Amino acid sequence: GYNSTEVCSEATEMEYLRKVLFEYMMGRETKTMAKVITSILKFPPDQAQKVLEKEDCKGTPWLQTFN
Amino acid sequence: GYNSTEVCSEATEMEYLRKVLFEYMMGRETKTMAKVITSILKFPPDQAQKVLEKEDCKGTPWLQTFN
Amino acid sequence: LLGGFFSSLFSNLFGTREMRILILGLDGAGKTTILYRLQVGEVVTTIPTIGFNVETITCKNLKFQVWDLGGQTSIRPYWRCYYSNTDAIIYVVDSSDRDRMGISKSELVAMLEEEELKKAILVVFANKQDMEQAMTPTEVANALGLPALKDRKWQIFKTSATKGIGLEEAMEWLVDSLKSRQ
Amino acid sequence: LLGGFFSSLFSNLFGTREMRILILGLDGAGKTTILYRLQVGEVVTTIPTIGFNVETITCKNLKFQVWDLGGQTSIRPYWRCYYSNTDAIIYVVDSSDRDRMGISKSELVAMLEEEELKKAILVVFANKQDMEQAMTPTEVANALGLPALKDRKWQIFKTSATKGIGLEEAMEWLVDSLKSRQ
Ligand SMILES: Nc1nc2c(ncn2[C@@H]2O[C@H](COP(=O)(O)OP(=O)(O)OP(=O)(O)O)[C@@H](O)[C@H]2O)c(=O)[nH]1
Ligand SMILES: Nc1nc2c(ncn2[C@@H]2O[C@H](COP(=O)(O)OP(=O)(O)OP(=O)(O)O)[C@@H](O)[C@H]2O)c(=O)[nH]1
Ligand SMILES: [Mg+2]
Ligand SMILES: [Mg+2]
Repeated sequence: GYNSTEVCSEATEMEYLRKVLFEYMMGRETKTMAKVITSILKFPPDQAQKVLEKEDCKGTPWLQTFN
Repeated sequence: GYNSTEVCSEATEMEYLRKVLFEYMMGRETKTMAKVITSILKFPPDQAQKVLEKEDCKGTPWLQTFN
Repeated sequence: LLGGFFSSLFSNLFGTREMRILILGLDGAGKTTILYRLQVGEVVTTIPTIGFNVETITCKNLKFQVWDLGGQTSIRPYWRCYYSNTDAIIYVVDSSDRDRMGISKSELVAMLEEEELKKAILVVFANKQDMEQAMTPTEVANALGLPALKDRKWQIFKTSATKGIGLEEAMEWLVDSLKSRQ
Repeated sequence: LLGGFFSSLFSNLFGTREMRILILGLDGAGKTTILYRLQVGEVVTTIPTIGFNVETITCKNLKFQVWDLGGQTSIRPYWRCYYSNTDAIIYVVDSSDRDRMGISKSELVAMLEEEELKKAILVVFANKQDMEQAMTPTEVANALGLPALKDRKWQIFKTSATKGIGLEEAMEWLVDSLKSRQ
Protein backbone atom coordinates (compact mmCIF):
# COMPACT_ATOMS: atom_id res chain seq x y z
CA GLY A 1 0.00 0.00 0.00
CA TYR A 2 0.98 3.62 -0.52
CA ASN A 3 1.49 5.60 2.63
CA SER A 4 2.30 9.24 2.30
CA THR A 5 2.09 9.97 6.02
CA GLU A 6 5.23 11.71 7.15
CA VAL A 7 6.45 9.75 10.13
CA CYS A 8 9.52 11.80 10.68
CA SER A 9 10.21 14.82 8.57
CA GLU A 10 13.79 15.02 9.80
CA ALA A 11 14.51 11.53 8.55
CA THR A 12 12.92 12.51 5.24
CA GLU A 13 15.15 15.54 4.94
CA MET A 14 18.21 13.41 5.70
CA GLU A 15 17.31 10.90 3.02
CA TYR A 16 16.66 13.74 0.62
CA LEU A 17 20.03 15.29 1.41
CA ARG A 18 21.77 11.97 0.86
CA LYS A 19 20.13 11.52 -2.52
CA VAL A 20 20.90 15.02 -3.73
CA LEU A 21 24.45 14.91 -2.40
CA PHE A 22 25.11 11.63 -4.14
CA GLU A 23 24.08 13.12 -7.46
CA TYR A 24 26.23 16.17 -6.77
CA MET A 25 29.26 14.08 -5.91
CA MET A 26 28.78 12.01 -9.05
CA GLY A 27 28.95 15.24 -10.99
CA ARG A 28 25.36 15.33 -12.19
CA GLU A 29 23.40 18.57 -12.44
CA THR A 30 25.78 20.03 -9.92
CA LYS A 31 24.46 23.57 -10.06
CA THR A 32 20.92 22.57 -9.13
CA MET A 33 22.15 20.06 -6.56
CA ALA A 34 24.39 22.70 -5.01
CA LYS A 35 21.39 24.97 -4.54
CA VAL A 36 19.49 22.23 -2.74
CA ILE A 37 22.43 21.25 -0.56
CA THR A 38 23.23 24.77 0.57
CA SER A 39 19.51 25.30 1.33
CA ILE A 40 19.00 22.13 3.34
CA LEU A 41 22.14 22.66 5.38
CA LYS A 42 21.45 26.37 5.76
CA PHE A 43 24.87 27.49 4.59
CA PRO A 44 25.57 31.09 5.57
CA PRO A 45 24.71 33.33 2.58
CA ASP A 46 28.32 34.20 1.78
CA GLN A 47 29.37 30.56 1.69
CA ALA A 48 26.36 29.57 -0.40
CA GLN A 49 27.23 32.30 -2.86
CA LYS A 50 30.85 31.17 -3.11
CA VAL A 51 29.75 27.61 -3.79
CA LEU A 52 27.31 28.67 -6.49
CA GLU A 53 29.82 30.99 -8.12
CA LYS A 54 32.24 28.10 -8.19
CA GLU A 55 29.61 26.04 -10.00
CA ASP A 56 29.26 28.73 -12.64
CA CYS A 57 32.93 28.34 -13.47
CA LYS A 58 32.75 24.62 -14.04
CA GLY A 59 31.38 25.36 -17.50
CA THR A 60 30.20 23.13 -20.34
CA PRO A 61 26.73 22.47 -18.95
CA TRP A 62 25.74 20.83 -22.25
CA LEU A 63 28.19 18.04 -21.67
CA GLN A 64 26.79 17.33 -18.23
CA THR A 65 23.65 15.28 -18.59
CA PHE A 66 21.77 12.73 -16.62
CA ASN A 67 21.73 8.99 -17.47
CA GLY B 1 36.17 31.25 28.54
CA TYR B 2 36.67 27.90 26.87
CA ASN B 3 33.80 25.48 27.23
CA SER B 4 34.27 22.04 25.82
CA THR B 5 30.98 20.67 27.12
CA GLU B 6 29.01 19.16 24.28
CA VAL B 7 25.58 20.70 24.58
CA CYS B 8 24.13 19.01 21.56
CA SER B 9 26.18 16.51 19.66
CA GLU B 10 23.75 16.53 16.76
CA ALA B 11 24.21 20.23 16.27
CA THR B 12 27.96 19.66 16.41
CA GLU B 13 27.77 17.02 13.70
CA MET B 14 25.69 19.33 11.54
CA GLU B 15 28.17 22.14 11.89
CA TYR B 16 30.97 19.70 11.13
CA LEU B 17 29.17 18.46 8.03
CA ARG B 18 28.63 21.99 6.83
CA LYS B 19 32.29 22.84 7.23
CA VAL B 20 33.53 19.71 5.48
CA LEU B 21 30.97 20.01 2.70
CA PHE B 22 31.94 23.61 2.06
CA GLU B 23 35.57 22.60 1.57
CA TYR B 24 34.47 19.75 -0.70
CA MET B 25 32.30 22.01 -2.81
CA MET B 26 35.12 24.51 -3.12
CA GLY B 27 37.23 21.69 -4.52
CA ARG B 28 39.68 21.40 -1.66
CA GLU B 29 41.04 18.04 -0.50
CA THR B 30 38.01 16.46 -2.06
CA LYS B 31 39.04 12.86 -1.51
CA THR B 32 39.39 13.27 2.24
CA MET B 33 36.27 15.42 2.46
CA ALA B 34 34.31 12.84 0.47
CA LYS B 35 35.26 10.19 3.00
CA VAL B 36 34.01 12.31 5.87
CA ILE B 37 30.78 13.25 4.11
CA THR B 38 29.86 9.70 3.16
CA SER B 39 30.61 8.61 6.74
CA ILE B 40 28.59 11.30 8.48
CA LEU B 41 25.60 10.81 6.22
CA LYS B 42 25.94 7.04 6.32
CA PHE B 43 25.87 6.55 2.57
CA PRO B 44 25.13 2.94 1.65
CA PRO B 45 28.48 1.16 1.00
CA ASP B 46 27.96 0.87 -2.76
CA GLN B 47 27.21 4.58 -3.11
CA ALA B 48 30.14 5.55 -0.91
CA GLN B 49 32.42 3.42 -3.06
CA LYS B 50 31.14 4.99 -6.26
CA VAL B 51 31.76 8.45 -4.89
CA LEU B 52 35.29 7.61 -3.77
CA GLU B 53 36.13 5.91 -7.07
CA LYS B 54 34.94 9.01 -8.81
CA GLU B 55 37.35 11.05 -6.68
CA ASP B 56 40.22 8.84 -7.76
CA CYS B 57 39.56 9.77 -11.36
CA LYS B 58 39.72 13.49 -10.74
CA GLY B 59 43.51 13.24 -10.91
CA THR B 60 46.28 15.82 -10.45
CA PRO B 61 46.25 15.83 -6.65
CA TRP B 62 49.48 17.88 -6.64
CA LEU B 63 47.65 20.80 -8.16
CA GLN B 64 44.97 20.69 -5.50
CA THR B 65 46.23 22.40 -2.41
CA PHE B 66 44.83 24.32 0.50
CA ASN B 67 45.14 28.10 0.90
CA LEU C 1 21.02 32.42 -44.05
CA LEU C 2 24.41 32.47 -42.40
CA GLY C 3 22.67 32.70 -39.05
CA GLY C 4 20.66 29.66 -39.99
CA PHE C 5 23.84 27.87 -40.97
CA PHE C 6 25.51 28.61 -37.67
CA SER C 7 22.49 27.74 -35.60
CA SER C 8 22.12 24.40 -37.37
CA LEU C 9 25.85 23.78 -37.01
CA PHE C 10 25.45 24.56 -33.34
CA SER C 11 22.50 22.26 -32.90
CA ASN C 12 24.34 19.53 -34.79
CA LEU C 13 27.37 19.85 -32.59
CA PHE C 14 25.65 20.15 -29.27
CA GLY C 15 22.04 19.15 -29.90
CA THR C 16 19.25 21.67 -29.50
CA ARG C 17 18.70 22.76 -25.95
CA GLU C 18 16.40 20.37 -24.16
CA MET C 19 13.32 22.00 -22.74
CA ARG C 20 13.10 21.80 -18.99
CA ILE C 21 9.84 20.76 -17.39
CA LEU C 22 9.09 20.36 -13.69
CA ILE C 23 6.30 18.12 -12.40
CA LEU C 24 5.15 19.54 -9.07
CA GLY C 25 2.26 18.95 -6.69
CA LEU C 26 1.53 17.60 -3.22
CA ASP C 27 2.74 14.16 -2.15
CA GLY C 28 0.61 11.36 -3.51
CA ALA C 29 -0.86 13.46 -6.32
CA GLY C 30 0.50 11.08 -8.94
CA LYS C 31 3.61 12.90 -10.24
CA THR C 32 5.91 9.90 -10.46
CA THR C 33 3.17 7.77 -11.97
CA ILE C 34 2.69 10.44 -14.63
CA LEU C 35 6.42 10.78 -15.36
CA TYR C 36 6.83 7.08 -16.14
CA ARG C 37 3.49 6.81 -17.89
CA LEU C 38 4.77 9.55 -20.21
CA GLN C 39 8.18 7.96 -20.63
CA VAL C 40 7.50 4.25 -20.91
CA GLY C 41 3.72 4.25 -21.38
CA GLU C 42 3.14 2.04 -18.37
CA VAL C 43 1.85 2.33 -14.82
CA VAL C 44 4.80 1.65 -12.55
CA THR C 45 4.64 0.90 -8.85
CA THR C 46 5.79 3.97 -6.99
CA ILE C 47 7.06 4.79 -3.54
CA PRO C 48 7.03 8.32 -2.14
CA THR C 49 9.77 10.28 -3.84
CA ILE C 50 12.40 11.45 -1.36
CA GLY C 51 14.45 13.37 -3.84
CA PHE C 52 13.56 13.47 -7.51
CA ASN C 53 13.37 11.54 -10.71
CA VAL C 54 14.61 13.03 -13.93
CA GLU C 55 14.03 11.55 -17.36
CA THR C 56 14.40 12.60 -20.94
CA ILE C 57 11.17 12.46 -22.88
CA THR C 58 10.77 13.09 -26.59
CA CYS C 59 7.40 14.37 -27.75
CA LYS C 60 6.56 15.62 -31.26
CA ASN C 61 10.28 15.97 -32.08
CA LEU C 62 10.96 18.08 -29.03
CA LYS C 63 13.25 16.78 -26.32
CA PHE C 64 12.35 17.43 -22.71
CA GLN C 65 14.26 17.02 -19.53
CA VAL C 66 11.44 16.26 -17.13
CA TRP C 67 11.97 16.57 -13.37
CA ASP C 68 9.55 14.93 -10.95
CA LEU C 69 10.18 16.36 -7.49
CA GLY C 70 9.08 14.76 -4.23
CA GLY C 71 6.07 16.57 -2.77
CA GLN C 72 6.16 15.80 0.96
CA THR C 73 5.81 18.80 3.25
CA SER C 74 9.36 18.74 4.58
CA ILE C 75 11.02 18.71 1.17
CA ARG C 76 8.61 21.02 -0.66
CA PRO C 77 10.61 24.11 0.38
CA TYR C 78 13.42 22.90 -1.89
CA TRP C 79 11.34 22.95 -5.08
CA ARG C 80 12.59 26.47 -5.62
CA CYS C 81 16.14 25.26 -6.05
CA TYR C 82 15.06 23.66 -9.32
CA TYR C 83 13.21 26.61 -10.88
CA SER C 84 16.03 28.16 -12.89
CA ASN C 85 15.64 27.84 -16.70
CA THR C 86 12.31 26.04 -16.43
CA ASP C 87 10.12 26.26 -19.54
CA ALA C 88 6.97 24.67 -18.17
CA ILE C 89 5.39 23.41 -14.96
CA ILE C 90 3.10 20.41 -14.85
CA TYR C 91 1.14 20.91 -11.64
CA VAL C 92 -0.53 17.71 -10.52
CA VAL C 93 -3.55 17.67 -8.22
CA ASP C 94 -5.27 14.67 -6.64
CA SER C 95 -8.80 15.71 -7.59
CA SER C 96 -10.26 13.43 -4.92
CA ASP C 97 -8.26 14.99 -2.10
CA ARG C 98 -10.70 17.76 -1.24
CA ASP C 99 -9.20 18.34 2.21
CA ARG C 100 -5.84 19.42 0.87
CA MET C 101 -7.00 21.49 -2.09
CA GLY C 102 -6.29 24.64 -0.05
CA ILE C 103 -2.71 23.57 0.66
CA SER C 104 -2.26 22.69 -2.99
CA LYS C 105 -3.47 26.17 -3.90
CA SER C 106 -1.07 27.95 -1.53
CA GLU C 107 1.89 25.98 -2.86
CA LEU C 108 0.88 26.84 -6.41
CA VAL C 109 0.42 30.51 -5.63
CA ALA C 110 3.78 30.73 -3.85
CA MET C 111 5.44 29.04 -6.79
CA LEU C 112 3.96 31.31 -9.40
CA GLU C 113 5.22 34.34 -7.53
CA GLU C 114 8.81 33.30 -8.12
CA GLU C 115 10.75 35.46 -10.53
CA GLU C 116 12.51 32.49 -12.13
CA LEU C 117 9.17 30.99 -13.20
CA LYS C 118 7.77 34.19 -14.64
CA LYS C 119 7.80 32.90 -18.20
CA ALA C 120 7.00 29.26 -17.48
CA ILE C 121 3.87 27.79 -19.03
CA LEU C 122 1.51 26.13 -16.54
CA VAL C 123 -0.41 22.92 -17.20
CA VAL C 124 -2.57 21.63 -14.37
CA PHE C 125 -3.40 17.93 -14.33
CA ALA C 126 -6.66 17.38 -12.45
CA ASN C 127 -5.55 13.82 -11.77
CA LYS C 128 -7.32 10.74 -10.36
CA GLN C 129 -10.46 11.47 -12.35
CA ASP C 130 -11.24 7.76 -12.12
CA MET C 131 -12.08 8.18 -8.44
CA GLU C 132 -15.74 8.57 -7.56
CA GLN C 133 -15.33 11.55 -5.28
CA ALA C 134 -13.12 13.42 -7.75
CA MET C 135 -13.77 17.13 -8.26
CA THR C 136 -14.34 18.19 -11.86
CA PRO C 137 -11.60 20.12 -13.68
CA THR C 138 -13.67 23.28 -13.38
CA GLU C 139 -14.04 22.79 -9.64
CA VAL C 140 -10.30 22.15 -9.34
CA ALA C 141 -9.49 25.21 -11.44
CA ASN C 142 -11.65 27.38 -9.21
CA ALA C 143 -10.26 25.86 -6.01
CA LEU C 144 -6.75 26.66 -7.20
CA GLY C 145 -7.70 30.17 -8.25
CA LEU C 146 -6.59 29.63 -11.84
CA PRO C 147 -9.14 31.99 -13.44
CA ALA C 148 -7.60 34.87 -11.54
CA LEU C 149 -4.09 34.28 -12.89
CA LYS C 150 -2.52 37.17 -14.70
CA ASP C 151 0.27 37.14 -17.28
CA ARG C 152 0.36 33.39 -17.35
CA LYS C 153 -0.30 30.95 -20.16
CA TRP C 154 -2.15 28.07 -18.49
CA GLN C 155 -4.55 25.22 -19.16
CA ILE C 156 -6.14 22.48 -17.06
CA PHE C 157 -6.80 18.88 -18.18
CA LYS C 158 -8.63 16.03 -16.54
CA THR C 159 -6.35 13.02 -16.26
CA SER C 160 -6.08 9.59 -14.80
CA ALA C 161 -2.49 8.47 -14.76
CA THR C 162 -3.38 4.92 -13.83
CA LYS C 163 -6.07 4.54 -16.53
CA GLY C 164 -4.03 6.53 -19.03
CA ILE C 165 -6.69 9.17 -19.66
CA GLY C 166 -5.98 12.74 -20.76
CA LEU C 167 -2.19 12.69 -20.66
CA GLU C 168 -1.62 12.78 -24.41
CA GLU C 169 -4.02 15.61 -24.96
CA ALA C 170 -2.36 17.63 -22.21
CA MET C 171 1.13 17.01 -23.53
CA GLU C 172 0.07 18.00 -27.02
CA TRP C 173 -1.25 21.29 -25.79
CA LEU C 174 1.98 21.85 -23.85
CA VAL C 175 4.26 21.05 -26.77
CA ASP C 176 2.28 23.26 -29.12
CA SER C 177 2.39 26.11 -26.63
CA LEU C 178 6.13 25.75 -26.22
CA LYS C 179 6.69 25.58 -29.97
CA SER C 180 4.55 28.61 -30.70
CA ARG C 181 6.50 30.54 -28.10
CA GLN C 182 9.95 29.81 -29.46
CA LEU D 1 72.81 10.53 -12.09
CA LEU D 2 70.01 10.63 -14.63
CA GLY D 3 67.63 9.43 -11.96
CA GLY D 4 68.84 12.27 -9.78
CA PHE D 5 68.32 14.69 -12.61
CA PHE D 6 64.78 13.57 -13.20
CA SER D 7 63.86 13.52 -9.54
CA SER D 8 65.18 17.03 -9.07
CA LEU D 9 63.37 18.13 -12.21
CA PHE D 10 60.27 16.57 -10.79
CA SER D 11 60.67 18.25 -7.42
CA ASN D 12 61.33 21.54 -9.16
CA LEU D 13 58.22 21.27 -11.24
CA PHE D 14 55.89 20.01 -8.62
CA GLY D 15 57.69 20.50 -5.33
CA THR D 16 58.63 17.52 -3.19
CA ARG D 17 55.72 15.75 -1.63
CA GLU D 18 54.65 17.47 1.53
CA MET D 19 54.70 15.24 4.56
CA ARG D 20 51.29 14.79 6.12
CA ILE D 21 50.92 15.13 9.87
CA LEU D 22 47.75 14.78 11.93
CA ILE D 23 47.33 16.40 15.33
CA LEU D 24 44.88 14.31 17.32
CA GLY D 25 43.69 14.11 20.92
CA LEU D 26 40.62 14.76 23.05
CA ASP D 27 38.79 18.08 22.92
CA GLY D 28 40.50 20.79 24.88
CA ALA D 29 43.90 19.05 24.88
CA GLY D 30 45.50 22.01 23.12
CA LYS D 31 45.76 20.82 19.49
CA THR D 32 44.74 24.06 17.83
CA THR D 33 46.90 26.07 20.19
CA ILE D 34 49.84 23.87 19.22
CA LEU D 35 49.16 24.11 15.47
CA TYR D 36 49.30 27.90 15.47
CA ARG D 37 52.13 28.08 17.97
CA LEU D 38 54.09 25.96 15.50
CA GLN D 39 53.03 28.00 12.51
CA VAL D 40 53.10 31.58 13.67
CA GLY D 41 54.94 31.21 16.98
CA GLU D 42 52.15 32.77 18.96
CA VAL D 43 49.39 31.74 21.35
CA VAL D 44 46.11 32.35 19.55
CA THR D 45 42.68 32.43 21.12
CA THR D 46 40.90 29.23 20.19
CA ILE D 47 37.35 28.01 20.07
CA PRO D 48 36.48 24.30 20.00
CA THR D 49 37.26 23.02 16.52
CA ILE D 50 34.13 21.76 14.77
CA GLY D 51 35.88 20.56 11.67
CA PHE D 52 39.58 20.99 11.18
CA ASN D 53 42.38 23.40 10.59
CA VAL D 54 45.04 22.64 8.04
CA GLU D 55 48.24 24.62 7.65
CA THR D 56 51.53 24.26 5.84
CA ILE D 57 54.51 24.33 8.16
CA THR D 58 58.15 24.32 7.11
CA CYS D 59 60.63 22.89 9.58
CA LYS D 60 64.31 22.16 8.90
CA ASN D 61 63.72 22.39 5.14
CA LEU D 62 60.89 19.89 5.20
CA LYS D 63 57.41 20.96 4.28
CA PHE D 64 54.49 19.60 6.27
CA GLN D 65 50.80 19.69 5.70
CA VAL D 66 49.55 19.68 9.27
CA TRP D 67 45.94 18.79 10.04
CA ASP D 68 44.43 19.68 13.42
CA LEU D 69 41.17 17.76 13.79
CA GLY D 70 38.40 18.61 16.24
CA GLY D 71 38.40 16.24 19.20
CA GLN D 72 34.84 16.35 20.55
CA THR D 73 33.20 13.00 21.16
CA SER D 74 30.65 13.26 18.38
CA ILE D 75 33.16 14.07 15.65
CA ARG D 76 36.02 11.83 16.84
CA PRO D 77 34.67 8.88 14.80
CA TYR D 78 35.57 10.78 11.64
CA TRP D 79 39.30 11.03 12.43
CA ARG D 80 39.75 7.83 10.47
CA CYS D 81 38.66 9.52 7.27
CA TYR D 82 41.89 11.52 7.38
CA TYR D 83 44.35 8.67 8.02
CA SER D 84 45.34 7.85 4.46
CA ASN D 85 48.96 8.77 3.53
CA THR D 86 49.74 10.09 7.00
CA ASP D 87 53.43 10.15 7.90
CA ALA D 88 53.17 11.09 11.54
CA ILE D 89 50.67 11.58 14.34
CA ILE D 90 51.06 14.21 17.03
CA TYR D 91 48.90 12.94 19.85
CA VAL D 92 48.11 15.67 22.36
CA VAL D 93 47.12 14.93 25.95
CA ASP D 94 45.96 17.37 28.60
CA SER D 95 48.29 16.09 31.34
CA SER D 96 46.12 17.70 34.01
CA ASP D 97 42.95 15.92 32.90
CA ARG D 98 43.40 12.74 34.96
CA ASP D 99 39.73 11.78 34.68
CA ARG D 100 39.84 11.38 30.92
CA MET D 101 43.24 9.72 30.62
CA GLY D 102 41.43 6.38 30.12
CA ILE D 103 39.33 7.74 27.25
CA SER D 104 42.42 9.27 25.73
CA LYS D 105 44.13 5.89 25.90
CA SER D 106 41.26 4.03 24.22
CA GLU D 107 41.13 6.53 21.38
CA LEU D 108 44.87 6.20 20.90
CA VAL D 109 44.76 2.41 20.96
CA ALA D 110 41.90 2.29 18.45
CA MET D 111 43.76 4.66 16.19
CA LEU D 112 47.01 2.72 16.24
CA GLU D 113 45.17 -0.41 15.19
CA GLU D 114 44.25 1.14 11.87
CA GLU D 115 46.00 -0.34 8.87
CA GLU D 116 46.47 3.05 7.21
CA LEU D 117 48.52 4.31 10.16
CA LYS D 118 50.76 1.26 10.39
CA LYS D 119 53.86 3.14 9.33
CA ALA D 120 53.05 6.48 10.94
CA ILE D 121 55.47 7.81 13.54
CA LEU D 122 53.88 8.71 16.88
CA VAL D 123 54.82 11.74 18.98
CA VAL D 124 52.89 12.25 22.18
CA PHE D 125 52.73 15.75 23.61
CA ALA D 126 52.15 15.57 27.37
CA ASN D 127 50.69 19.07 27.22
CA LYS D 128 49.70 21.63 29.86
CA GLN D 129 52.79 20.87 31.94
CA ASP D 130 52.44 24.36 33.39
CA MET D 131 49.43 23.21 35.38
CA GLU D 132 50.05 22.23 38.98
CA GLN D 133 48.14 18.98 38.90
CA ALA D 134 49.78 17.83 35.66
CA MET D 135 50.92 14.23 35.41
CA THR D 136 54.57 13.75 34.50
CA PRO D 137 55.45 12.51 31.00
CA THR D 138 56.33 9.11 32.44
CA GLU D 139 52.97 8.91 34.18
CA VAL D 140 51.21 9.93 30.97
CA ALA D 141 53.19 7.40 28.93
CA ASN D 142 52.20 4.64 31.33
CA ALA D 143 48.57 5.73 31.46
CA LEU D 144 48.43 5.59 27.66
CA GLY D 145 50.17 2.21 27.55
CA LEU D 146 52.98 3.50 25.37
CA PRO D 147 55.70 1.18 26.72
CA ALA D 148 53.69 -1.80 25.47
CA LEU D 149 53.56 -0.52 21.87
CA LYS D 150 55.01 -2.89 19.27
CA ASP D 151 56.32 -2.06 15.80
CA ARG D 152 55.90 1.63 16.37
CA LYS D 153 58.45 4.42 16.42
CA TRP D 154 57.27 6.72 19.20
CA GLN D 155 58.45 9.33 21.69
CA ILE D 156 56.81 11.46 24.38
CA PHE D 157 57.64 15.08 25.21
CA LYS D 158 56.50 17.37 27.95
CA THR D 159 55.03 20.52 26.51
CA SER D 160 53.19 23.67 27.38
CA ALA D 161 51.66 25.18 24.28
CA THR D 162 50.74 28.39 26.07
CA LYS D 163 54.17 28.89 27.64
CA GLY D 164 55.94 27.62 24.53
CA ILE D 165 57.82 24.84 26.28
CA GLY D 166 58.99 21.63 24.64
CA LEU D 167 57.47 22.12 21.19
CA GLU D 168 60.72 22.74 19.33
CA GLU D 169 62.46 19.78 20.85
CA ALA D 170 59.54 17.53 19.94
CA MET D 171 59.39 18.79 16.37
CA GLU D 172 63.12 18.31 15.94
CA TRP D 173 62.84 14.70 17.02
CA LEU D 174 59.93 14.22 14.63
CA VAL D 175 61.67 15.79 11.65
CA ASP D 176 64.83 13.79 12.26
CA SER D 177 62.83 10.59 12.53
CA LEU D 178 61.00 11.32 9.30
CA LYS D 179 64.22 12.20 7.49
CA SER D 180 66.05 9.11 8.65
CA ARG D 181 63.16 6.99 7.43
CA GLN D 182 63.02 8.40 3.90
N1 LIG E 1 -6.87 6.11 -8.63
C1 LIG E 1 -5.77 6.72 -9.08
N2 LIG E 1 -4.62 6.57 -8.43
C2 LIG E 1 -3.53 7.20 -8.92
C3 LIG E 1 -3.57 7.98 -10.07
N3 LIG E 1 -2.32 8.48 -10.30
C4 LIG E 1 -1.55 8.00 -9.32
N4 LIG E 1 -2.26 7.23 -8.48
C5 LIG E 1 -1.79 6.52 -7.29
O1 LIG E 1 -1.47 7.48 -6.29
C6 LIG E 1 -0.40 7.05 -5.51
C7 LIG E 1 0.68 8.10 -5.47
O2 LIG E 1 1.24 8.25 -6.75
P1 LIG E 1 2.74 8.79 -6.98
O3 LIG E 1 2.91 8.93 -8.45
O4 LIG E 1 3.73 8.00 -6.23
O5 LIG E 1 2.59 10.21 -6.25
P2 LIG E 1 3.65 11.40 -6.21
O6 LIG E 1 2.92 12.65 -6.60
O7 LIG E 1 4.85 11.05 -7.01
O8 LIG E 1 4.00 11.48 -4.64
P3 LIG E 1 5.38 11.98 -3.93
O9 LIG E 1 6.49 11.27 -4.62
O10 LIG E 1 5.26 11.62 -2.50
O11 LIG E 1 5.42 13.46 -4.11
C8 LIG E 1 0.05 5.73 -6.12
O12 LIG E 1 -0.51 4.67 -5.41
C9 LIG E 1 -0.49 5.78 -7.52
O13 LIG E 1 -0.73 4.51 -8.08
C10 LIG E 1 -4.81 8.12 -10.75
O14 LIG E 1 -4.94 8.79 -11.78
N5 LIG E 1 -5.89 7.47 -10.20
N1 LIG F 1 47.43 25.93 30.88
C1 LIG F 1 47.47 25.52 29.61
N2 LIG F 1 46.42 25.69 28.80
C2 LIG F 1 46.55 25.30 27.53
C3 LIG F 1 47.71 24.72 26.99
N3 LIG F 1 47.50 24.43 25.68
C4 LIG F 1 46.25 24.82 25.41
N4 LIG F 1 45.68 25.34 26.49
C5 LIG F 1 44.31 25.88 26.60
O1 LIG F 1 43.40 24.82 26.51
C6 LIG F 1 42.19 25.25 25.87
C7 LIG F 1 41.88 24.34 24.69
O2 LIG F 1 42.87 24.49 23.69
P1 LIG F 1 42.58 24.17 22.16
O3 LIG F 1 43.88 24.30 21.44
O4 LIG F 1 41.43 24.93 21.64
O5 LIG F 1 42.14 22.64 22.29
P2 LIG F 1 41.84 21.59 21.11
O6 LIG F 1 42.61 20.36 21.44
O7 LIG F 1 42.08 22.21 19.80
O8 LIG F 1 40.27 21.28 21.33
P3 LIG F 1 39.17 20.84 20.23
O9 LIG F 1 39.31 21.78 19.09
O10 LIG F 1 37.84 20.94 20.91
O11 LIG F 1 39.48 19.42 19.87
C8 LIG F 1 42.44 26.70 25.46
O12 LIG F 1 41.87 27.53 26.41
C9 LIG F 1 43.96 26.82 25.46
O13 LIG F 1 44.42 28.12 25.73
C10 LIG F 1 48.82 24.56 27.88
O14 LIG F 1 49.88 24.05 27.53
N5 LIG F 1 48.63 24.98 29.17
MG1 LIG G 1 6.81 10.74 -6.53
MG1 LIG H 1 40.87 22.66 18.23
